[in-house]
Amino acid sequence: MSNLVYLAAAYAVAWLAICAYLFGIARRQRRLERELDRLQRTVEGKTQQGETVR
Amino acid sequence: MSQDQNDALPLVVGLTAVLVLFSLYAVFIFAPTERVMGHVQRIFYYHVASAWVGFLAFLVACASGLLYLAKRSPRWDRVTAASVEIGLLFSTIALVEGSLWARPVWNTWWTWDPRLTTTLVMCLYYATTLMLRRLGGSEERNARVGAVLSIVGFVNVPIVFLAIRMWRTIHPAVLTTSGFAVAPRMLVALLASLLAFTALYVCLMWTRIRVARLEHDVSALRHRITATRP
Amino acid sequence: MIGPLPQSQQSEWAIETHDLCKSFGHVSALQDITLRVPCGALVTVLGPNAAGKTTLLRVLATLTRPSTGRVLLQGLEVQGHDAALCNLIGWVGEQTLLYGHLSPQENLRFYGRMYGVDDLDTWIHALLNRLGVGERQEDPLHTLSRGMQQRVAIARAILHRPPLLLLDEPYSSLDRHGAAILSSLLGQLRDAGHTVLMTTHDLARASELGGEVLILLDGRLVQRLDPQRTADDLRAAYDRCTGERR
Amino acid sequence: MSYWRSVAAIVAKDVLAEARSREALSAMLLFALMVAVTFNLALELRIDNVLQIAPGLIWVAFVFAGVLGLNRSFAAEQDRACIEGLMLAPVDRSAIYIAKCISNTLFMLTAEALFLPVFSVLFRVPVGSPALWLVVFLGTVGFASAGTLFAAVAMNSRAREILLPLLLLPIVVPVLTAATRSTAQVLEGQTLAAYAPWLRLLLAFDIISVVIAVLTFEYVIEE
Repeated sequence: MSNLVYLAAAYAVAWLAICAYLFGIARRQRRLERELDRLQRTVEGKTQQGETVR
Repeated sequence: MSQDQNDALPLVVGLTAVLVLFSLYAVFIFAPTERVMGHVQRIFYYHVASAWVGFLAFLVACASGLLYLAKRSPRWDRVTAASVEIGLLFSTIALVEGSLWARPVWNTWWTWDPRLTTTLVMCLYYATTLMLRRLGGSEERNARVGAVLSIVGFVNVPIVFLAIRMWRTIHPAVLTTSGFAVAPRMLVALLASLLAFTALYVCLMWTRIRVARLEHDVSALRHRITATRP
Repeated sequence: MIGPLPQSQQSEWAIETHDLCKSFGHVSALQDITLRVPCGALVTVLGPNAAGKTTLLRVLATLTRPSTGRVLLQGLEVQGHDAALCNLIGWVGEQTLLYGHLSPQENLRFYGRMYGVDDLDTWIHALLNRLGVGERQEDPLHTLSRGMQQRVAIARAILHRPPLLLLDEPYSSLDRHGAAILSSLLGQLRDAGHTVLMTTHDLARASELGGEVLILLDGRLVQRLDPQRTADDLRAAYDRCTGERR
Repeated sequence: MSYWRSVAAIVAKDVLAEARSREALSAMLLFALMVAVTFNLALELRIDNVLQIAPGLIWVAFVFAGVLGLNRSFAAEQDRACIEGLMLAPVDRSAIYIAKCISNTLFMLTAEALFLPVFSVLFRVPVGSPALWLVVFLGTVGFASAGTLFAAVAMNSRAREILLPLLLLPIVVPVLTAATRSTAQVLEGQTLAAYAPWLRLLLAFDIISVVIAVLTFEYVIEE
C-alpha cells in the first residue's frame, strides 16, 4: 500500500514542476507586458512633444 | 504573422489539455495493474514520457543551433535557449520520477545505470550552458556559443551512453532493469503519455519563446528611449 | 628601408564604408558611418573618449563585425575571415598583441612566419633598430617598459608591409623620443604610398600630423577637415562640435 | 602549405614560451602530485588495493591538472590580447585550434611523463608498459582536443576558471571511463584483446572531438 505514496509523489512532482515553470513564465510575461505598455506610453508622450524617436 | 501565432495558441493549449486528460485516464484507469510491481509501475508512463521530451528538446536545441550558425537569426537562438531550458526541466522530472520508482521496486534511490548516469551528466552540462548565458557578454556571442554548445552536447550523448554501458557490463551490475511484459493496454497508456508530453513541450516552447521575444522588444524599446533622452 | 608599394591596387579607395552601424546589445556605438579614404592618405580620427573611435577601427580591422552596413578595404568586401584581407591590414591596438615571455625579436619572428614574410631576420633587425628597440631586442618582452613594448607593437603592425595601417591611439605610452620616431615613420610610410588611419583624442597631435581629420562624436562622423586646414581651423571646428553636444 | 606552416609556427611559439616560463608545466605537475597525495590520505591507498584505486587516481590527477593547463594556455593568449594577433593573421581559424590543441597535448603529455614515474615510486605501481603509454596518449588527445574548444569558449567569459571544468568534465566522461578502465586492465596485466574495445572508444572519441572542434572553433573564438 505504501507504494502508492511513491506513485502519488512521482505524479505530484511532475505536475508541480511543470506548473511552477509555467507560473514563472506567466509572471514574467505579465511583468514584461506591463513594462512594454509603460514604455510605449513614454514613447507616445515624447512624440507628442514634437521629438522624434529614432 | 505573430497575430496568427497568437490565434493558434489557445487551440494548441486546448488540444494539449485534452491529450493530458486522456493520458491520465489511460494511465490510471485504462491500463491494467502490473502483476509484480503493483500500482507503482504506473510511474513508468510519465517517466518514459518526460525522458523522451528531454531527449527531444535537446535534439531540437541541436538542430536550431545548427540553423542559427547557418542563418545567424536571433529567432533560432531563442529556440535553442528555450529548448535547452525545457529539456532540462523534463530531464530533471524524469530523474526524480525514476528515483521514486527505483526506491520501492529496487529498494534504492539511485543506480549507476547507463541511462540514468547519462541523463544526470548531460543535465549538469546543459545547466552550465544556461549559466553561461547569464554571465553577460554580448547577445550575439552568447547565441553563437550557445549554438555550438548545444550541438556538441547532443553529439556527445550517445558516446557517453556507450561508454557508461561498456563500463557497467564490465562491473557486474547489481541491479538489472527487470523487464515486464507490456500489455496492449499498457502500450496505449504509454503512447498517450508520450503524445500528451510532446504536446506539452510544444506549448511550453511556444510560450517560452514568446516571452523571450517580448523580453527582447522591451529592452530594445528601453534603450531607444534612453538614447533619445535629451 | 620602407620601399614603395607595388602598384597593383585594385581600387582608388583604401577604405570605403557604407552606412556602417555597430551596436552592443541595444547600445549603439557607431551610426551610419559612410566614409571614403583614398589610397595613400593619412587620416586622423579625432574625438573625445567613448566617441566610438576604437570601435570604428576594430570594425575596419575585421576584429569586430559591424551590425549593419558594408566595409570595403582596397575594393575587397569585408565578410568573414579572408587571408587576402588580413595581408592588407596592419593593426596597432590598445594592447600590444605580444607575448611577454618572448623577446621582441622572437615575437616578430613568430608573426613574420604567420604572414610568410621573406628575408625575415634582416627585416626584423632593421625595423627594431629604426624604432629604437635595437639594444633590447633579445630581452624578454615583459622586462621592457610599456613605451618600449608599444614600439615593438608598431613594428609588429608594419612587419608584413601592409598597404593599410589602422592605428588606435598609437602615441599612447610613447615618450617624446618614441613619438618623434613614430611621426617620422608615419611620414615615410605615407610617402611610400601606404594608407594610414589613426585615432587620437589629442587635438594637438591631430593638428601637428597634417593630413585629413575626421571628427567622431557619439558614434557619428560630424565633421571632415581637409589637409589644407590650419591648426586654428581644427581647434575651432572641434570646439564647435563638442560644444554643441553640451 | 601555409596552413601547416602557421600551425608549426604557433606550436613552436607555445613551446618556446613554455620553455622560458614553465608556468603551465610546473603548475600541472605539482597539482597532479598534490591530487595523488591528497587522495592517498583520503582513501587510504594500500599495496593490497592499489590496483583498484590507482587507475582512477591517475586519471583524476590528469584531468584536474589538465584543466589547469588549459586555462593557463588561453590566459597567455589573452594577456596582451595576443589572440587578436592570431585572429588577424592570414590563416584559417581552424589552424589556430589545431596548433593550440597540439601544444596543449604536448604540455599535458610532458607533465604526465614526469608524473607517472614519481607516482610509480610512491605507490609501487609499474608504469613501464608501452600499452599504458598508448592509453595515456589516446586519453590525453581526447581530453586536450575537447578541452581546447571549451577553453576557447570559457576564455571570453567571466568566471572562466569555473566554467571550463563544468563544461568539459561532462563531455569527457567517455574519455575518463575508457582511460580508467583500460589503465586498470593494463596494470592488471591483461592482454590487448581485453581492453581493445576501450582503445577503440578512445580513438573514436579523439577523432569525433577533433572534427567537431575544427568545424566549430571559428564560432567560439570570435569576440
